[in-house]
Amino acid sequence: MTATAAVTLTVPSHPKYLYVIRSALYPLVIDAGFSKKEAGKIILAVDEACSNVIKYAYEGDHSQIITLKATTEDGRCTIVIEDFGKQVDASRIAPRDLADVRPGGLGTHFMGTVFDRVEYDTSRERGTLLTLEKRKG
Amino acid sequence: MTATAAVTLTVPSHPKYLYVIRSALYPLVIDAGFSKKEAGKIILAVDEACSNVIKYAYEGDHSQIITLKATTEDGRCTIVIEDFGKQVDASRIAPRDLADVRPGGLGTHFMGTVFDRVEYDTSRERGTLLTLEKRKG
Amino acid sequence: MKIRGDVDMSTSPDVRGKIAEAFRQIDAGSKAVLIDLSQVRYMDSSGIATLVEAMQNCMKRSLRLRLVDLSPPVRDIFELARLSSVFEIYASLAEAEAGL
Amino acid sequence: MKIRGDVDMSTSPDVRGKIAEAFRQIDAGSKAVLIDLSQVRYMDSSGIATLVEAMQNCMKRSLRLRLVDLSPPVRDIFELARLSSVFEIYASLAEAEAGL
Ligand SMILES: Nc1ncnc2c1ncn2[C@@H]1O[C@H](COP(=O)(O)OP(=O)(O)O)[C@@H](O)[C@H]1O
Ligand SMILES: Nc1ncnc2c1ncn2[C@@H]1O[C@H](COP(=O)(O)OP(=O)(O)O)[C@@H](O)[C@H]1O
Repeated sequence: MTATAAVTLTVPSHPKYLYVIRSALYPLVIDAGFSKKEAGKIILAVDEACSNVIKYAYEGDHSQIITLKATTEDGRCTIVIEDFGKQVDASRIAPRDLADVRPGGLGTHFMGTVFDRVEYDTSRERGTLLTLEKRKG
Repeated sequence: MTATAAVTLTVPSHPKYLYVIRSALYPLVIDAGFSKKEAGKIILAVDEACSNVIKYAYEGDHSQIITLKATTEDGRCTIVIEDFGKQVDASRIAPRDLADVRPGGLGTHFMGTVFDRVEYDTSRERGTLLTLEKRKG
Repeated sequence: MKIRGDVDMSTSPDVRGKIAEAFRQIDAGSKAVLIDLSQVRYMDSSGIATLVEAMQNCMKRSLRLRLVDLSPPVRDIFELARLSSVFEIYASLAEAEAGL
Repeated sequence: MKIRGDVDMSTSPDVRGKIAEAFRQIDAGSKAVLIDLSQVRYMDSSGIATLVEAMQNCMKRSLRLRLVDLSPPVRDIFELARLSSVFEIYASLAEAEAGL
């Protein structure tokens, strides 16, 4: 597929737009050949990444924006999530031990389990680019 | 709502992305307070406008892009559809007489019936900005 | 015959093909073509155009076209297009088959 | 009690409130809190965190927490979180009420 076969979505950094993100991504991921079950997991992991942008990069400020760029081709999807907030401190990002049952720490676990590539890029002056990539299993 | 409470979506000019547009817009329109029935009609009219961009502005070329910007506030939604193709010849856009039952001419009828404002702007060098606006009930 | 899923600019060519196939397989004694729309939740003007064509095809062959079990959103779209009176619409297959 | 709709960062505060309300209205003789999840199609980690909290609340009061009738997508999410064995999960209300 050509470079233009990408879908870009920009939403305010408010949790109510997580549903819009899920709704827009789901048909794209299905169209790329993933099963409903796989697509559900991909959507979950993207949702967690965007929730973390709202919670950590923007520290709950809902007046900022999140941009997602989804590129799909047969059997592969790549989603780049861009924010303009506080940069990720990679050393602080860690899924918790799942045997330790308590709220929190699941989001990064989902992202790591679902995607083949999870890459935080903080080389720009502000914000983070998070690349999530999954090839069909 | 502030100016940032806008959602922007860019998709390739291929009919398969009409479903992505509908999926992303529906929850926004519901969130703005429109009923399911009203939201269904708004989504239909936007879909027709985007189909027309693919058919007429891009003359079936699927490698171009369409950008939608949806701004919602309580009881009102505004959707601006941007293309970079052949400019609309406003004199050629006309819904057909509905008594004349044949394929075609329904899209602009839907747009005009559903929206309070349908405005084509061709003042830029290339492409068209179509503004569709609806106030609740 | 039964149509499933959204019928828009992307899928209406498939639907047109399916309807053409149904026309080919029709019995000599048939009086009507019934299209079950219960599994269609969305239809745009390209879908309506496809149904209008099907109706015109039916008229040429002296067949009736009957649309069966429209979902509420599709009923809304037919109303908006003022097509509720143009097509023969039935609530169920049994009613559509009655009196043929 | 029954939860409906997607449970994500946007809606889990409401769900937390609903669960707190259910705790307040509980009878002295109750042995368990049952949460019907059949109408939930999506749940993210904030929803799971809300249920884990509810479980901890139940344990403090010597109540059982039982989750009932998970939809297939929610079951997938529980599996991914390896929580299928942490919660008591039942296929139906009748089964969840049996043996309390
Ligand atoms: N975008 C981010 N920016 C900064 N820190 C983050 C980001 N995403 C995750 N983290 C850190 O990683 C930890 C684990 O995140 P996660 O697994 O999603 O669980 P939770 O958010 O429930 O704590 C968070 O507590 C936070 O410290
Ligand atoms: N974006 C556009 N650019 C140029 N012409 C357009 C555009 N949208 C509509 N038109 C013109 O208006 C006519 C009516 O459009 P419409 O009601 O959507 O019906 P249809 O596309 O089925 O003919 C079209 O046939 C076309 O000539």
